[in-house]
Amino acid sequence: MSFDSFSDFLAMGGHALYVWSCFALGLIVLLGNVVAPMIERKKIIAEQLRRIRREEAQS
Amino acid sequence: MAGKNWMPRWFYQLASPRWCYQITGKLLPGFVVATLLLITIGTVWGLAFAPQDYQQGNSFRIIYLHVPAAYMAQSIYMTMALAGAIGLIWKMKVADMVAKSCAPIGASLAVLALATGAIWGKPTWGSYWVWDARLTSMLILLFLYLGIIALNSAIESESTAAQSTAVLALVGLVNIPIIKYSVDWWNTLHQPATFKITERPAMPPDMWIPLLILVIGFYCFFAVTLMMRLRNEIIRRERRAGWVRELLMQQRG
Amino acid sequence: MADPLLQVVDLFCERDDRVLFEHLSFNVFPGEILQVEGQNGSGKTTLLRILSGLSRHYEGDILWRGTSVTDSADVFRRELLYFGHQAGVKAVLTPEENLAWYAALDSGIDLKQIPKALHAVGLTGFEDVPCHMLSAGQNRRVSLARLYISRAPLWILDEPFTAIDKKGVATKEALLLEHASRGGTVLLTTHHELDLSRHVRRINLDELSGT
Amino acid sequence: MSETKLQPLAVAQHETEYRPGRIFVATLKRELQLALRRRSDLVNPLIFFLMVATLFPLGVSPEPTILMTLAPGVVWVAALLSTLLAMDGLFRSDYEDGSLEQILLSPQPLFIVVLGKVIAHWMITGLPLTLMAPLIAVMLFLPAEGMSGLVLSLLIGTPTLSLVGAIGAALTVGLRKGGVLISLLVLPLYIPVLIFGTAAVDAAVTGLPLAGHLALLGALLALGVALAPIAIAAALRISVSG
Repeated sequence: MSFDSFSDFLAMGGHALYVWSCFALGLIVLLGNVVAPMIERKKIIAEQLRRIRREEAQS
Repeated sequence: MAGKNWMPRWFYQLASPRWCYQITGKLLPGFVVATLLLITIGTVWGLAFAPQDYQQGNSFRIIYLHVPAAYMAQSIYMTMALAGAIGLIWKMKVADMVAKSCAPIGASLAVLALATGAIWGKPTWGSYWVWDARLTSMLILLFLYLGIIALNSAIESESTAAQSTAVLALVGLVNIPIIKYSVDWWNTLHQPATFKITERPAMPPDMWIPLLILVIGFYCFFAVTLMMRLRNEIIRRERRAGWVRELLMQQRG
Repeated sequence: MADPLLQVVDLFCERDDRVLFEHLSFNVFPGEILQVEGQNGSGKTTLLRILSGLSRHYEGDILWRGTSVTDSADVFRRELLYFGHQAGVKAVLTPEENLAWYAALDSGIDLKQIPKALHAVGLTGFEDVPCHMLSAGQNRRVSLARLYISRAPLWILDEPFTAIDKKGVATKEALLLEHASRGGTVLLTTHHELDLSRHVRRINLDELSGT
Repeated sequence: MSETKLQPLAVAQHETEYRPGRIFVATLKRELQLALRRRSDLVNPLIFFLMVATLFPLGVSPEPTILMTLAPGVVWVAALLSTLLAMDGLFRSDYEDGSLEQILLSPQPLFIVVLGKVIAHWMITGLPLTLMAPLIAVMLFLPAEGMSGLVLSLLIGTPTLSLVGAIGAALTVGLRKGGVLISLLVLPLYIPVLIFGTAAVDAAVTGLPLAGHLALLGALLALGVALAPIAIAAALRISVSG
């Protein structure tokens, strides 16, 4: 452990703003890349089910 | 038709969207676990246990995000161009889908690399943006990604869009080393002795091991999100196939 | 019977989620005139574009003199004349210059035949008038003049008689017959009632389209 | 109408008489002929070039010392944008009137025709821009020593711009809103030429040897001539197929 205490760790030697904003941003980008395809998947499945229902109604 | 037989069998299996969908479904959980483990370990190690840099202090810890993101942005471009080339040469639908799925992931990581680089620049150089060679190259890489995404969305026919973007990606691939070289050269010409944030001589193992873990973690992460996007793409394009219909009916319950 | 010039095997094409045709197979022999029929949107133009090699959105095989057209594209292109929706006539060039450019693209064309061809389509006296000063029908005829100078065996003609008057159509029909009698082949679509119906074989795409 | 006799069909020749030189010259001739009859297409990029260069003194400062340092970059950026402006029409008019289909279906090697078109395009945009550049350089107070570097770098650099731009034009030829898209695709690829080009001018101004920079531009051009026509030809076939 290169920090003496937890508050030291949060302070990042005065660079807290930079370090933590970067990692927050990183988390957002990574999560976004996982959540976006999940939402997309729901949307595609709903779309295709609607199409199948439409085709069934027609025939 | 000539020259087809020397490719291994899995290469042709990959060409089957159905096989691809099934195999990615099996691989996905493993990669999710690996990604979570590697990224958590790497981040905790890098943030809390790696020694601080004698010049930059703790702001140096941004390296653990910046370098993997920048590295991935480049590798994803290679992956995309390679998949595009395979799609062009062997007319493989799955390769087209991989190439299409790569672009948004790569672009988002390029943005991350640029943003972290800019934030890192503030404590290091005193300003958010410096025309540093690496950052400039990354910005141009982002432009290439944006061009590819724009072209892909402008063309209506899916197969034409895939082929056109593959050609563009390959042209970009040839250009990337030239751009990189020219930007480096331009940089030394105009700013002879700038301090390069990520270039340092011997890093102690305590510093570079977490970095290595994170780079591998990011690779796994790329695999996870690529597979998720690829599976979506397969469902959308193969919507008329019988097996997709069955799959959809199962979803309906 | 002679070997077929063009063989189409199990052709499949879909567009915008709609199957235009599937399991489409036919042979074309030397001396045949084949008319592709179908309603608007049935894929007539698409089929001709696929056969000419312009569009590659299809599955199945197309063979020219027994070899796949994708493998022997060079040979195939040398023996093909394609006439599309757009006339392919440059508005700022004169009819003569336009045809000279075709002659450059197709080395089988004899430059000396150009004045004769322009005469045959009734453009004598317009040789050096820029094409944008000509009427739509005349522009069309500049492009049709290619039929008189071409020595390619396979003609693929997409609506060749649009904007052509009745008398013009009759002479063009005679031309198609002459081409067939010298051993050539014509694939065409047209809205015109052809007088040469006795000589024409028909393919109807409406019967082939999927559900 | 008189009876005309058709000539006999061409026999399928398997030994082909490849005369790439002939089709190249024919393409060049046709393109130049077309350009000369549409004078506005010839002049517009030049006017644009002049206008963009005029914006800088107005937008930055008319101070000679400031303009002097900006001059190489401004002339190069303006030249780059002007070639881009003319790029969109390179294949579009052929696409719209159907000539492009005929070119694709001809037995002639497509990359030769494409190369001819691009070189003709350079002769009617890049070359006049290069010749006009000294005028703009004078207006921007570029020192006289820099002139040789400017003209030579533009002379070697602008063909590369035409070659790379043509790839973008070929990819977007079937699209209605191709004009904006083409700049998005092509501008990032122009960066190396811009860097080496302006560096050559800077070197000439400070009296450093030019040969190295020009050699780099020449290397880019060689690479472009070798690879770009193949990419353009592939892109055209894909675009027309769609």
